[in-house]
Amino acid sequence: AQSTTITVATVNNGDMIRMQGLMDAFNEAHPDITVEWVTLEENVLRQRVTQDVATKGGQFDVMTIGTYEVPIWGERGWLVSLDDLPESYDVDDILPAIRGGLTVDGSLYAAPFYGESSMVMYRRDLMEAAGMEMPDAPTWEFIKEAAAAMTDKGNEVYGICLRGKAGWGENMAFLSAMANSYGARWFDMDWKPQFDSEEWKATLTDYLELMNEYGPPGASSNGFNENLALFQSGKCGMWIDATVAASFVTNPDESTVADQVGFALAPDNGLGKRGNWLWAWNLGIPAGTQNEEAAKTFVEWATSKEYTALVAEKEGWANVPPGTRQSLYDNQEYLDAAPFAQMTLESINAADPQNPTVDDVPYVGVQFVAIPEFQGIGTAVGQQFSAALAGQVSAEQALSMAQQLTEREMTRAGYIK
Amino acid sequence: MGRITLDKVTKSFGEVNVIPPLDLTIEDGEFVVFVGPSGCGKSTLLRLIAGLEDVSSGQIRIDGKDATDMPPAKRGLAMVFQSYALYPHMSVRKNIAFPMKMAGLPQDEQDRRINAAASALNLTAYLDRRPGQLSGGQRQRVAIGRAIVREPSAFLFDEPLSNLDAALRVGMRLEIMELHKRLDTTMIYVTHDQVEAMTMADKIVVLQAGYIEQVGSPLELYHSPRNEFVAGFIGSPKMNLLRGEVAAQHGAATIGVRPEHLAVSTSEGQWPARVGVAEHLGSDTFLHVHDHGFNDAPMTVRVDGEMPVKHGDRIFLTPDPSKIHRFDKQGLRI
Amino acid sequence: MGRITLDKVTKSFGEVNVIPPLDLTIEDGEFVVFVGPSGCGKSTLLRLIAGLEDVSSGQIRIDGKDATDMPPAKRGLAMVFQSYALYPHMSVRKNIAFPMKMAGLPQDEQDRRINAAASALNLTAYLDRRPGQLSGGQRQRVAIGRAIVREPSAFLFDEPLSNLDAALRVGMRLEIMELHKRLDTTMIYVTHDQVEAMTMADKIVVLQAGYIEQVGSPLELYHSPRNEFVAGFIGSPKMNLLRGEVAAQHGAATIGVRPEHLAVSTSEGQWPARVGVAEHLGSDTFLHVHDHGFNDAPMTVRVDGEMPVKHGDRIFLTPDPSKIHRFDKQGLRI
Amino acid sequence: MARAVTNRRKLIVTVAAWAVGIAIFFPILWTVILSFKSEGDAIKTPLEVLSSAWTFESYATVQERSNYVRHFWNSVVISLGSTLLGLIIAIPAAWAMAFVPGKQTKNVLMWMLSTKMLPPVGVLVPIYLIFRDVGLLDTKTGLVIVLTLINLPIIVWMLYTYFKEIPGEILEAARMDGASLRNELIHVLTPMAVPGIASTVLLNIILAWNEAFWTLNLTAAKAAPLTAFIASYSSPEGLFYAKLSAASTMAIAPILIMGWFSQKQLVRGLTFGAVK
Amino acid sequence: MATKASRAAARVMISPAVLLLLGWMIVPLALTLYFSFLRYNLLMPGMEEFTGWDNYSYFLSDPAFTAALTNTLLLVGGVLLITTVGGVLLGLLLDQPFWGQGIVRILVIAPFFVMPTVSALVWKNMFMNPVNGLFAHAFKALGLAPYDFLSQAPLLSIIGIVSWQWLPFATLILLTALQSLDQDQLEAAEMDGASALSRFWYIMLPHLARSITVVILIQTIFLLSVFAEILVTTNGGPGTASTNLTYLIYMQSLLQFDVGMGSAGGVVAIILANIVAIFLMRMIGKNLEA
Ligand SMILES: Nc1ncnc2c1ncn2[C@@H]1O[C@H](COP(=O)(O)OP(=O)(O)OP(=O)(O)O)[C@@H](O)[C@H]1O
Ligand SMILES: Nc1ncnc2c1ncn2[C@@H]1O[C@H](COP(=O)(O)OP(=O)(O)OP(=O)(O)O)[C@@H](O)[C@H]1O
Ligand SMILES: [Mg+2]
Ligand SMILES: [Mg+2]
Repeated sequence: AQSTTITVATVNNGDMIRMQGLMDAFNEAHPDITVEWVTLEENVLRQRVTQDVATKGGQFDVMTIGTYEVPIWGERGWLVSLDDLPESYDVDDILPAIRGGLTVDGSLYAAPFYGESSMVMYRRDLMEAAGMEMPDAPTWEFIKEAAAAMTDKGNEVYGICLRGKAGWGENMAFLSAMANSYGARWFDMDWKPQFDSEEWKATLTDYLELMNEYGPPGASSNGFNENLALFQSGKCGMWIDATVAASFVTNPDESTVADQVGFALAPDNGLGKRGNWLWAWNLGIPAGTQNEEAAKTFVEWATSKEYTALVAEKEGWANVPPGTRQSLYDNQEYLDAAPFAQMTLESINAADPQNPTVDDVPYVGVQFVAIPEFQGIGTAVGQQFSAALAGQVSAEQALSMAQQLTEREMTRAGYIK
Repeated sequence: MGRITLDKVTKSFGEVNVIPPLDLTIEDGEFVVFVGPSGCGKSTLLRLIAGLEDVSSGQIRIDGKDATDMPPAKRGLAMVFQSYALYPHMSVRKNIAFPMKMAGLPQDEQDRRINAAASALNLTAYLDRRPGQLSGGQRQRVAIGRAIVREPSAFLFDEPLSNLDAALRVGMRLEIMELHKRLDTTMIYVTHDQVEAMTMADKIVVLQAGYIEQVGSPLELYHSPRNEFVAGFIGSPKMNLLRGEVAAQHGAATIGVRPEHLAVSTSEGQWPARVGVAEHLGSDTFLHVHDHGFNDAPMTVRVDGEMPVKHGDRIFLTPDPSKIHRFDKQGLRI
Repeated sequence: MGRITLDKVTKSFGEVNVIPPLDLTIEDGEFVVFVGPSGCGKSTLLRLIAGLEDVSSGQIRIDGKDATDMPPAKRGLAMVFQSYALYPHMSVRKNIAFPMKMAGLPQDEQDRRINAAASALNLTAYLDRRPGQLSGGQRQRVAIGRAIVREPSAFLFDEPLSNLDAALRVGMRLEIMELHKRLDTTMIYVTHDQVEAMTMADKIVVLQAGYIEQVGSPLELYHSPRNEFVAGFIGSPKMNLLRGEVAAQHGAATIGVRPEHLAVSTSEGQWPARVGVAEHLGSDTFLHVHDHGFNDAPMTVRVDGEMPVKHGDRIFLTPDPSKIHRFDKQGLRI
Repeated sequence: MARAVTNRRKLIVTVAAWAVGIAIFFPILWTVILSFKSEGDAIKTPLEVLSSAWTFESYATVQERSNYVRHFWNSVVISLGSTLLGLIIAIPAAWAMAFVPGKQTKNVLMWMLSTKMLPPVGVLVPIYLIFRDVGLLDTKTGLVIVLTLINLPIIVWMLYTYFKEIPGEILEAARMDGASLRNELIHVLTPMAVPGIASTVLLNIILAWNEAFWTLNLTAAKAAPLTAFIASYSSPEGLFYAKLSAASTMAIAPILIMGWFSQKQLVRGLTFGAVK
Repeated sequence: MATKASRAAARVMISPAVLLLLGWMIVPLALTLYFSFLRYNLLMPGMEEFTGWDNYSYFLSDPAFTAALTNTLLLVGGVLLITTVGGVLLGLLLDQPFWGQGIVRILVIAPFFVMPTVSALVWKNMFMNPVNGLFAHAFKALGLAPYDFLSQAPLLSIIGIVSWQWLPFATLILLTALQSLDQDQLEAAEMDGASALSRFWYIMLPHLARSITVVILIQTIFLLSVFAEILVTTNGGPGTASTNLTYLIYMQSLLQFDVGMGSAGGVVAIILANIVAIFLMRMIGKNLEA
C-alpha cells in the first residue's frame, strides 16, 4: 500500500505527549501510515478543531475531543461512526458511563483515550498533623473543617486548592459538579436558568468561603495546571480535581509530596449526588477525511488494550491512560502500581451524565450541558464567578449577572420561548 | 547637430501659468545662459527642453525634428543637475558607464569612452571611488563625464556650480568653458550668478516671469540693455536708476548710470552728495551715497581703492555722458 | 560694556590642540572679523568666548570680570548661528521673546522690545509666521532680532550669511553694518568671505591653525600684509606671487603683485605674456595670463571692461613699482 | 553641548542606564536562566534557582517532543517569503507615491494603514472559508499571502518615507541617461534605498515571525511556525516552567539574535520618517 | 517628473498594492457584513436565516460590550501613556554619553523581538504568579503578602506587559529623534538663558512632537488588536475586567462559534477602529506634513 499521512490534533496533556514518544511501535506495525502531530493547548485546540470540523476544513484526520463535543458532533453527522471496530478491539470492555457519553442513537462516534472523574486528593501528613482522618466519602462540611485545620499561610500551606480560572472547562466544571451535590442545576425542565435558586447561592457562597479563607492567593487564575503545580510543590492540603492528576501527584520525579498523597471520593451534601464530574478525552474522525482507513487504524491502535500494554511495558503501569476500560481495573499489576485506581473507577461509576442532578433536567452532561451554546454561556458565567472569587463582585451580584446573561442567551438561542 | 527650437511653448502647473507662449532658437554649438530672478521659470524651461516635464502647448524641435512628445532618453540631450544627481551606490566608473549600459553599448566601447572622459576630466585616479568619497569639484566633473560619454547633441546645466564654494566655482567655470571650446557642442546653462553669466555665455537669455526680456551677447546686454529690468539685472553692483528732473533733462522717464561710470571728486562735479557706508575692498571702494537729491534709495559708486573718502564726507558725482542709459515711461530703452 | 580679553587661552579636543596659547583683546564697540581657512579654529574661538566650550587653559575676561567659568547665559553675549538655530516650532514672535521669557521679563516689556526689534528689522509683518515659512534673509533677521532683545554687551556671529544667496548677502551685510552703527555694540564676526571681511570689519583677525597671523584694519592688511599667507588670503582676485629671478631683482625671495596693480599694454611693457581666458564682466575684465616666464601658474590681471583683448593676444604687463610686496625666505614681509 | 562631560556625571548616567537596561532585559534573561534548570528547581526562590544545578534537560525534552526544526523552518520561510513578496508589491507602489504624488496620495496611504485596524478575530471565519475553498489551509503559501497582506501597509509606508528622502533629481538623471522605468527601479532606486529597504525587511520579518493569530488558525501540521510550537507549551500538565522557558528561548532566540546584529538598520528604519 | 507618461506609470505601479489591499479589505468585510445579518452558528449548520439587526442589538446590549469598550480605551491609552512618557525619559537618559551605550541599547531593544504569546506566558508564570512568581518571592522576601496581579489588577497587569513589549519601540524612535535635534538649537537656548528643564520643555519636547505622533499611530494600530496577551494571562477576566473588544469578539465568534454575532461585533469593531483611525489621521496629517 502506498503511504498515507494523517494529521492528529491533540491536547498537550501528559498522556497524549507520552503517546507521541511511543510512535515507533505504531510505525513498525503500520509502515504505510505516517502520523503528523498538532499539539495545542486545550482552549486553542477546541477552537481549532471545532472550526475545522464545522467548516469541513479538512485539516485533521483525527481529532482529540471531549465528551462534550462527541454527542453534539455525532448528532450532526460530523464524525465517522466507529461501529465496525474489529472483535479484537473489545468495545464492550469500555466503561459504560464513558461509552454512554460517546454514543448517539446507538452508534459510537469516538474512542475514549482516557477517562476521568474528579476526586479529593489530600496530604496524609498534613491531615495527620491536623489530627483528622479523611473518610472515603467525605462531606462538604468535613472538607471545610479539614481545610481550616490544615491551612498555615505563614508556611505557604493552603488548606484547599480549587479551580478558579474562568472557563466552562475550568472553574465551571468544578462548580457545576459541586452544585449538583448541593441540589442545584443549570436549567429547569423549561430551560429556565436556575442561578437565582437557593442551592446555587449556597454552592457559590461555600465555594467562595473555602477559597477566600483557605485557598492560595491568585486562585481566580488557577486552573488544573496551576493547581497541579501548587499541589506538587507541597502548597495544598487538599485538591479536588480530575482523577488523572493522581498519577502526577504520586510521581516522585515531579512531585515533592508523592508519598504523602491520599484519595477520597468527591464530597457530597447527603442529597444523593456527589460533586464529581465525568470526562473523557476521545479520538474522533471527522467525516469527509481523505484518509478514513488510516485514521481508523490509528484510533483503534491508540485506544486499544495493546496500547495500554505498550505503555505499561515502556513507562510502567502507573502511566497508562486510565479510566476507559474495565479490563484495566481487573488487572492486578495496575492496581498494585496505581494506588488511586480503585478510587478512580468508583468516581467514574458514581457519575451519571443522563441524570446528573437531584431534580430533573432536560439536558445531558454532569459538569456541562451538552448543547452548542454551552461553551459560550459556561465561559461567561465562569467569568462572573471568577470575578466573585477575585473579590470584584459579591456572590449575589455574580449570580444575578449569571442568571441574566444565561437567560439572555437562551432566549436568543430559542430555548426559552 | 544641436539646434534647439522652441515654438510657442507654454507651461502651466495646474492653474499657474509659469511659461507664457515663448519662442527661442538656440543655434548649434552655442553657449546659452538663462538668467533671471528666482522663480522666473529657468529650471522649468530647461526641464521642458530635457523632456522631464510635458509642455502644455507648443512645439520643441531638436535639429529640426519634432521632439515634443519624445521621452527624455530619446532626445539625445545630457543634463547636469545642480546636485549632480550622481548614483551614490555606484563607483565613478559605473556612474559614467550607466548611460552607455542603458543604451546597450558593447563593453570595449564603453571602456574606451570612459577612459577618454576620465583623462579629459582628470578623473582617472578616482574611477573606483564612490561619489561620497569625492570633493564637490570632483563630483561635478563626474556628472559632466556622465554627460559627455553619451555624446549628446546638447548639454543642459541647471545651476551646476551653486553648491560649490567661491574658490572652486572659479576653477570649474573655467573648466566648463574649456570643455565647450573643445567639444563645440551646444550648451544651455542656467545660473543666477552674474559673473558666470557674463563670462561664459555666447548668448544670454534674460527671463522674467516666464517672458524673455532680452537675448544677446553679454556685452550687448551690458552696454545696451533693452529695458530697465535688464539694465538693473545685468552688471554688479547694480546700475543706478534715476527718475524725475535729472531724467527729464536727458529727455527720458528714467536714466541709468552704472556705479563704474560715475566720476567722484571732493571739490566739484555735477551732482553733490554725501557718503554713507564706504566698502573698502582694497582694490576698489564701493560708496553708498545719500542726499543726492534724486530718489530716496542710495546710489552706488565705484571708486579706486586708494581714494580717501569716509562715512559722512561730502562729494560730487559726475556721470560719463556717453554711458548714460535712457528709458521711457514703459521702461524701454530710448 | 563689551570689552573682551583672551589671556593665553588654549583649547584641545582630546589629543588635538586646536588653539595654541592665544592672546587677543577686543575693544568695546569694535567690529572684529575672524577670517582664516576652513578648520583653522574660528568657530572654536567664538564658542570659547560664548562659553559653549570650556577653555583648556587661560582666562577669558569680559569687561574686566573673569568669565572663564561662567555659564553662557551669564556672560551677557548673544550669538547668531550659521544655521540661525531658530526654534522651528515657535512663531517669530515667540522666538524673539524666548530669551526674555527665560529671563522672566514682564510681558509688556517683552512686547515693547519685540515690537522695537521687529520694526527695526522689518519683521513686523511676519511676527506670527513660523521660521519654516520665511525666506533665508528673513530668518537671519529673526536670529538677529532674538539676539538684539537681550541687549547683550557683544554679538557673536558665526558665518551668518553663508547660507544666503549672493544678492541677499549684500543686503544683509549692509543691514548688519547699519545695526552696528546704530547700537554701537561690540561685534565679533566669523566669515570666510573676503568681501564681508574687508567691508565690515574695524579690525580683522587672520587665523591659521589656531595662530593669529595678523590683526589690523582691512586696509592695513591689504596694503601691508605681514607675511605671504596674509598677502595671499586678503584681496580678490588673489595677489600674484612670483619667485625666482624677478623676485631677486627686487631683493626678495618672493614678490607679490595684486591683479589690479598690473598695467597692460599691447605694445610695450616690462613682462611679455599671452592672454588665456578673458573674463568680461562688463565693468572689468579679468585676464588669466600665461607664458609670462615666471612660474607655471597663470597670473591674474584686472583691466578695464572696455579693453579690447581676447584669448591668445600677446600683451605686456607692467607692475606699479610702489605696489610690489616683498617677502623673505620665511615668507615674512621685508 | 560639546563641553567636556565630567566623569562623575558620566558614571552616574552609566549606572542609571545600565540599571534600566538590565531591568528591561531581565524577564528575557530570567527565562533563559530557567531554561537551564530542572523543573523542580525552576519554581524555587530566586536565590535557590541561581544556586541550583544547570542542566540541558529541558532542551532535550523539548527537542524530543516536538519538531523544532520544522517549525523553525516554517517560520523562516513564512517571514522571509511574506517580506519578499511584500517588497515586490510595495516598491513600485512606494515609488509612485513618493515620486509622482497626486492629490490622493496621502489619503491612499492613510487608507492603507487603516486596513491594519481590521480586527482579525472578526474576519477569521470568512478567511478560513475562502482558504478552505482554494486549498490554502495549512500551506506556507497561504500564510505568506496573509502575512504579506497584513504587513503591506507598513512596508509601503516605510518605503515611502525612505524614498521621499531620495532626491528626485537622481531618478531624473537616470531617465535622461536612457533608463526605462524598470531599469530606474532596479538599478537606481532600489540600490540607493538599500538601508531603508533593509530596515523595512527587518521590521517586517519581526512582525511576521511574531504574528500569532493567523499563523495559528490557518495551519495544522505542515505549515505551522514557531508560534504554534509555543502554543503546545503554554499550559501543559505538571510543572512546566523550565520546559516553557526552553521552548520560549528557542522560539525567540533566532529573531533576537538577528535583531541584535542588525539593530542599527532596524533603529533607523523604525523611525517611519518621523526623524528627519 | 510629472509627465503624462510617469503619471500613467505611477497608476500602474500602485495598483497591485491598492487592489490587493482593497481585496483584503472588501472581501472579508463584505462576508462579515453579510454574516452579521444572519443567524449563523457554526455548530448548528443548516439553520442560517436572516435576522436583521438582531445580532447587533444583542452584541451592543451585552453588558460586556461597554466594559470591553472601556477596557479597550484604557488599554490603548494606558500603554500609550506609559510608553511615550517612559520612552521620552529613557531616550533622554540613553542620549547622554555613558560607558557601554551599545550594549545597553541592545538590552533595551530586546523585548520588541519577543513574541506576544511568549512574553505573556513569561510574565504570567515566571513573574506575576502569586505563588511561584518572582514578584511573589520578592514580596515575601520583604515580608509582605504576595500580590495577585492578574486577579486583583488584571487590566493594569496587561497594560504593564504590553507596555514592556512596546517601550523599546517608543524609546528607540524617540532616542533617534533626540539625536537628530540640531545642537545649535540647544546651544542657542542655552545662550538665551534657558535652564536644562526649560530646554527640555521648550526645545526638545516640541522637536519630539512628530516622532511622538508616529509612535502613537503605529502603536495604536497594534494595540487595538491586542489579543494573545489577554488570552494567555486572564482570558478576559476576572469577570470582564480585562476583556477588550477583540477578545469579546473572540469569545462571541470563536468560543461560541456564533459567526453571526461575531461578525456583528467585527463590524462594530471596524467602525470604532475607523473612528479612532480618522481621529489619528487628523492628528498625524497635521504633524507629518511639516
Ligand atoms: N511642480 C510644480 N508645481 C507647481 N508649480 C511649480 C512646479 N515647479 C515649479 N513651479 C513654479 O514655477 C515657477 C518657476 O519655477 P522654476 O523652478 O522654473 O524657477 P527658477 O527660475 O528655476 O527659480 P530658481 O532660480 O529659484 O531655481 C515658480 O513660481 C515655481 O513655484
Ligand atoms: N568637538 C570637536 N572634537 C574634536 N575636534 C574638533 C571639535 N570641534 C572642532 N574640532 C576641530 O578643531 C578644528 C577647528 O574647528 P573649527 O570648527 O573651529 O574650524 P573653523 O575655522 O570654524 O572652520 P570652518 O571655516 O570650516 O567653519 C578643526 O580641525 C576641527 O576638526
Ligand atoms: Mg531653478
Ligand atoms: Mg566654523
